[in-house]
Amino acid sequence: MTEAAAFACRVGAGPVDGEWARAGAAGPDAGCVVLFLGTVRARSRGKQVVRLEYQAYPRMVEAELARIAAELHSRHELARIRVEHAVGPVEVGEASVAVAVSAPHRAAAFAAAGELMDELKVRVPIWKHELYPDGSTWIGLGS
Amino acid sequence: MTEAAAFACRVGAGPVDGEWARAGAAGPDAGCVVLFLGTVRARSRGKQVVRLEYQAYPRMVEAELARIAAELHSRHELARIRVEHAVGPVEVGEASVAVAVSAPHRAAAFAAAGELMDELKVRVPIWKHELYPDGSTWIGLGS
Amino acid sequence: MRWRVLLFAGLRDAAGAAELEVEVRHAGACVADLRAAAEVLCPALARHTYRVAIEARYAGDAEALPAAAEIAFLPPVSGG
Amino acid sequence: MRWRVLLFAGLRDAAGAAELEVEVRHAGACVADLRAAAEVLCPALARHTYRVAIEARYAGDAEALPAAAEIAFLPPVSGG
Repeated sequence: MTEAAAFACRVGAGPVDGEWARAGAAGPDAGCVVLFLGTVRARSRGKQVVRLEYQAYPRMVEAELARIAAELHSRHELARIRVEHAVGPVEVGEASVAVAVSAPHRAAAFAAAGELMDELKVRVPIWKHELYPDGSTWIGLGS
Repeated sequence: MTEAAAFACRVGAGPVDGEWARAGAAGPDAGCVVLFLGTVRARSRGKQVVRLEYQAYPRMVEAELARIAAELHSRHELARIRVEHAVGPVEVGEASVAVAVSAPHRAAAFAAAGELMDELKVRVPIWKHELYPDGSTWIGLGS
Repeated sequence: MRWRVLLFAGLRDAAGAAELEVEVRHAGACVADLRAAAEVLCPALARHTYRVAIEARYAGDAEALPAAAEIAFLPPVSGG
Repeated sequence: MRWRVLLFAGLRDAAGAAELEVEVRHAGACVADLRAAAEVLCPALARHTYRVAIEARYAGDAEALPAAAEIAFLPPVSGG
């Protein structure tokens, strides 16, 4: 067996629980793992949310996340990066995204996990459809 | 039932797995959870580590963590903070500490989790005994 | 030449289709040409902001369109 | 007056005990007085750096020692 891959991702039916990401990032070479879980809030922009439905362009999600991961590995001393994102329905209180970053030292893991989420939110082709009691809307820039 | 406590901690026999901290911090009012897991590395300061043994002053660990949590709640908009730290033996690859912070927005959760670890490392009365094939040492400032 | 164009989110709803076949008649077509042709075919697209990806990578408006490349029109993303 | 002093980590190993009973004879004793008295009782402590906690809170050397307070001598910490 070679060492676990520096990057891996999963895009599929939700919700995500973070365990795949955490376990894949962990290892005896890494002093720490930072796990980020994004969960669906009961309210968004002042409206009651019933649930979300995510749509994705899976081929490009994987390609774009791989590019982001390569950038992060070049900027920080990291062990492994794992990303999981739900597509389809996700209920309030459930997680839609999990990011796990392991590193020898915690500053790099915290920085990379935060930067990954920043990049994911602006570059990775996934769209959030918010469903309310009286309608729904696609979320995006300016909506 | 009132809302889950803004802060809770556990100090006991290890290893920790992060699930108690993550589950306690999560909630539908929090858009995200950041979980930090500190794990025992196979090498430390150039030496092979067989395992660690942590000693703590539990009463003050809880008091000092509660003070740190109160400071973080006053500096950031957070939902809940959970901290778990192992005492006694922890093997290589196992986690000795878990910190989970939930918040409406991720920037606050990332910042608070990082600051909590920074403060824990300098203020919280826990001591690490590193065991090597040929001896052992207490880790501390300058060691 | 013709390209298959994948549509997502609000763009997909506006077009009423998950993909379009778009033709650009002149040689050496670039991304801007494909946008223009698609918006003639489906005028609702013109009311939306979107980026274009060629083979799963963001492309600028001046980029050439390789034959048979998979093209996607991507409205502002909102994952996370 | 006498105080119970908890010892930890390298300090505990140096003293060969998890706690000490330390007496300060004059009235109005402060943390610095307790350090001095403890280091007379157990000279090995003087070779270590440590902070002092009163009732599970860090205290400065000038702080007064309440009667019956739980005192701890804390070498540099290394949790995490």
